[in-house]
Amino acid sequence: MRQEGSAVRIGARSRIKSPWLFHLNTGSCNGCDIEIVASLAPRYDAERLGCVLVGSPRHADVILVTGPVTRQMLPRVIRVYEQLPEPKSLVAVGTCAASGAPFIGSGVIEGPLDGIIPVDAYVLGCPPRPEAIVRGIVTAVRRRFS
Amino acid sequence: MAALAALLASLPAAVFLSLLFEGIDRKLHARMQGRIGPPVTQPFYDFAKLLNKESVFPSSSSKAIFASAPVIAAASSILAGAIPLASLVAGTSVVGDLILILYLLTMSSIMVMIGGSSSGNPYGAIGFSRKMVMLIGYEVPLLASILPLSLKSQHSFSYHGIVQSQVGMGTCFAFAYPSSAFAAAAFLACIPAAAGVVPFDVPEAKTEIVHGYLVEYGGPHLALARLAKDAASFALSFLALTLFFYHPPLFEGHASLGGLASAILCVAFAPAMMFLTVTVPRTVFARLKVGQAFKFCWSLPLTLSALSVVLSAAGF
Amino acid sequence: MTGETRELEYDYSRLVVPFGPVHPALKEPVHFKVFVKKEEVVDVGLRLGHVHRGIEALAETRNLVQAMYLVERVCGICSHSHTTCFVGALEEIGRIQPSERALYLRTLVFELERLHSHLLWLGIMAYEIGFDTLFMFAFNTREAVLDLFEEITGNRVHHSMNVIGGVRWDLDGRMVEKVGRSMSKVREAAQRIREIFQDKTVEERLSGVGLLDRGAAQELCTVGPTARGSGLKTDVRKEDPYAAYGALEGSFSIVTRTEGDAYARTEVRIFEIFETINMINEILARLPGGSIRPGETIIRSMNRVPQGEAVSRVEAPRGELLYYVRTDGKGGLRRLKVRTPTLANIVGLRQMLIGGEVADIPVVVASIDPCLSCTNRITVIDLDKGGAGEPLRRRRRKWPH
Amino acid sequence: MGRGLRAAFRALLRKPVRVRYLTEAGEMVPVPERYRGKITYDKGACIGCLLCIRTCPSGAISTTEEKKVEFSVFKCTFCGQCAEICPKKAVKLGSDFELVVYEKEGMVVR
Repeated sequence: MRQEGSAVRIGARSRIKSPWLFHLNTGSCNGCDIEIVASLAPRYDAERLGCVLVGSPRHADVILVTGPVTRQMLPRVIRVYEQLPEPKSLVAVGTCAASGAPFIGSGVIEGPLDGIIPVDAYVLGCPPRPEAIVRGIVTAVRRRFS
Repeated sequence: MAALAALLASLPAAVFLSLLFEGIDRKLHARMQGRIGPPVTQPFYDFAKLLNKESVFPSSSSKAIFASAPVIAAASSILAGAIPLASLVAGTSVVGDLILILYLLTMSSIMVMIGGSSSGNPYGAIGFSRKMVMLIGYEVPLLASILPLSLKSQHSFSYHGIVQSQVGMGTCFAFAYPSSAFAAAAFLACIPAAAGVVPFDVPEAKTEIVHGYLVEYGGPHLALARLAKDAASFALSFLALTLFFYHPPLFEGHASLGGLASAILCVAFAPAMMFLTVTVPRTVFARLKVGQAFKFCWSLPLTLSALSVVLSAAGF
Repeated sequence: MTGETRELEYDYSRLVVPFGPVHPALKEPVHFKVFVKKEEVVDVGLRLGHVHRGIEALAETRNLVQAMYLVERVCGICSHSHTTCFVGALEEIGRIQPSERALYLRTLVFELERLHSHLLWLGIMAYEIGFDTLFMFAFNTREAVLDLFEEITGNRVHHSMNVIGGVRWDLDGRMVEKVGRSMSKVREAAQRIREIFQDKTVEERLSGVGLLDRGAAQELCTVGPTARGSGLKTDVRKEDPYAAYGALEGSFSIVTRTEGDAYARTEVRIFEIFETINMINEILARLPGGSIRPGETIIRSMNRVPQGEAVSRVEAPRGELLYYVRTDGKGGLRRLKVRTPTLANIVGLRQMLIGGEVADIPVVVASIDPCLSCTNRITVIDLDKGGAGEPLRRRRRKWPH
Repeated sequence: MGRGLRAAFRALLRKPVRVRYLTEAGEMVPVPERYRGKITYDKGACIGCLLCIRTCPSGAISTTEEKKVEFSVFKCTFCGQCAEICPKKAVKLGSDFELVVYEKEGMVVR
């Protein structure tokens, strides 16, 4: 039993230490997307926390969703979320992913995100600063994986 | 018996060193970009995490091949890394094991490639055809650059025989003869292509074909496929160091401890070799197109290795 | 069964490679259906509309102040271009003349935005060709510009600089000095990036890729650096000066290249960075005094805009941006039409891609600097096919929370 | 190639850029004076003119029974229009920007 406990602990710790990110734009204005990229650039360098931006959802642990979910992207959001192997986590980056504002009332917006897939952490801001995005990733990962 | 024990002990050592070397490589890569970079232990976390994840099989894949390919790839890569370690420690080796090592390295990349293309993903298919071209590109100069060493060390294709003949000469092969100097240059120029790092990572170009043959892998299979790649680059840089730069005054003369001490010293120097052949190219070059990469492999390394073969046949 | 054999007219050597909507090379969703024969691209189909948010229709339900912030969120990279274009149309309808200082500050932020956008693009281009180090260098340089934005306007991306008849934030002497200091640092860093871009491996990846000759560029109505890379001397800042560009005409020139490939478009942008830095220094030297905005409240300014219509053009970092605005005279909008530079440039992509290699697709697509959140102005929903209509709505609550 | 190599080695020998983040609660990363962060609202100074509601681009502001306003941070786009239009300067945009939350409830400034 004790050995199994330590295996679980190693698993949880390694998951917290290496969150691989997949970035999904669902109608964002690019502001948040660029800030996500900036958080991996030298100034903020999220890789020192183990964050790597990967290209395939199969490799990822955390999805960063930006943008209010548009009608065209709704099936894709669900599909990409399903493609991630368990255990997975989801961070809604930016105000429009969290609540749809300022696009509330538009006929083609299906958001906000929390009615579609479970969200582990919201990062508010239009766009949030890279520090906040990094904190959002860390918060979501700690909440979901430990 | 001692040789078998050394080999068994070398297997976990090779896994550990491969991951450690990837950590060193990533740290230096980040520092050369002006970043702090991940901790050196990062690959261990990545590996442990991927092992603990769910494995997903695409419905269009042939499951048996898809699942077994990374296992075989990782096993052959690790074996390729463990054999040189073991024969240094034990001080013996089998005839022709150098050929086996190079064969295992090729085997590992072929297996990952087959696994990727069995996923049914078009990116995997493109990755397959690109990897095929790259294999033809680098295998020939890589093998040809071994020939002069064999000629200079009593026609032996045994790894330990080549290493020991450097001890007998009192100098390393890269400085001993002009032919082996050219061979060393050819071997070093092939390492980035064989390890599949940036200027030559066309089969798994992230921005073009979404990691190519790795696109459908996730969880434990991805961990093994990545380990196969890490072990291959560890094995290649270790081979390059010991085959061409095994400098007796540095590595021998630890008679009390024997082979173990020289093996440990070699491992300590190997990161420098990897920095030169893996980290620097992937930092200062842009990714080549598959045609350009092939052209490169068949121009510089092939010329160098052909030259070295001709020179060694002529007795230089 | 007649026993005769039938030949299918299907070319099995053609492989369809989906490129997008979710792809690591693209920060935004767009779908290219690429038909590939071995490694050669034989045909390209394009599908847009994934990030259509209905901003034009939404703006008609808002008043002018709210619409200003809404059009700012059309694009997060050239947000200031959108508000400048929009406010330019409103000022034309209302015959409001902003003060000299306001116009200069508007121009200053505009040029800083061009600087950050081009640096960002250089980084993205480096990323597409797999040159991570250059990407990191470009993004590190860009941070200096973002710091200035944060200092001047309070946000790194959405500056909210414009109001009807002026600008919101002023520059004091200390900030002017700081901008000047930063510019010399950015110039130095940009010089280094330029040198690395002249590297042989980079040149091999970029030159001769995505060819668009002068005639085709003109015929397909390309704009901005894409057109200038093909030898068309076009720039709204010179042709139809807005803000303070009329007064600054002597301080910048149009950069053109005649090769029409991805490398030419890269060079155009790199040299535009230096032009822009020169212009920013000129603006700082000539910054006139005075107030920056009318003394009345924004609600009064808004209500002073009568019923009318206007077309306004600006040169956004990606090219000519066009707004058609019709106001209702009660502080609202009756119609808003946006034509973004990428919409003009994206039609040229097919011609650039055909005949190229698979490896060139991301490079060519990136070379026009696509901004798809700008471009997506329409979405097609086919309810008969059930594509994205009602059935999906029922799916929405599927996940347990 | 030479230039890239030189730049890379220069970066290797120089100290990397380092900024602090993930600071503990109470420790703030310094932001510029004009930074537009989370709204702070001085209820006493508010006169209930509701100009902010008229100009808020995202509908984040709503009225309460006592003729005052409340701000939903979830809908806020941090444009600062409310702070600008407020005749009594009761609304300000503070410097708090690390707004990471689990749940939607509780993110209202009253």
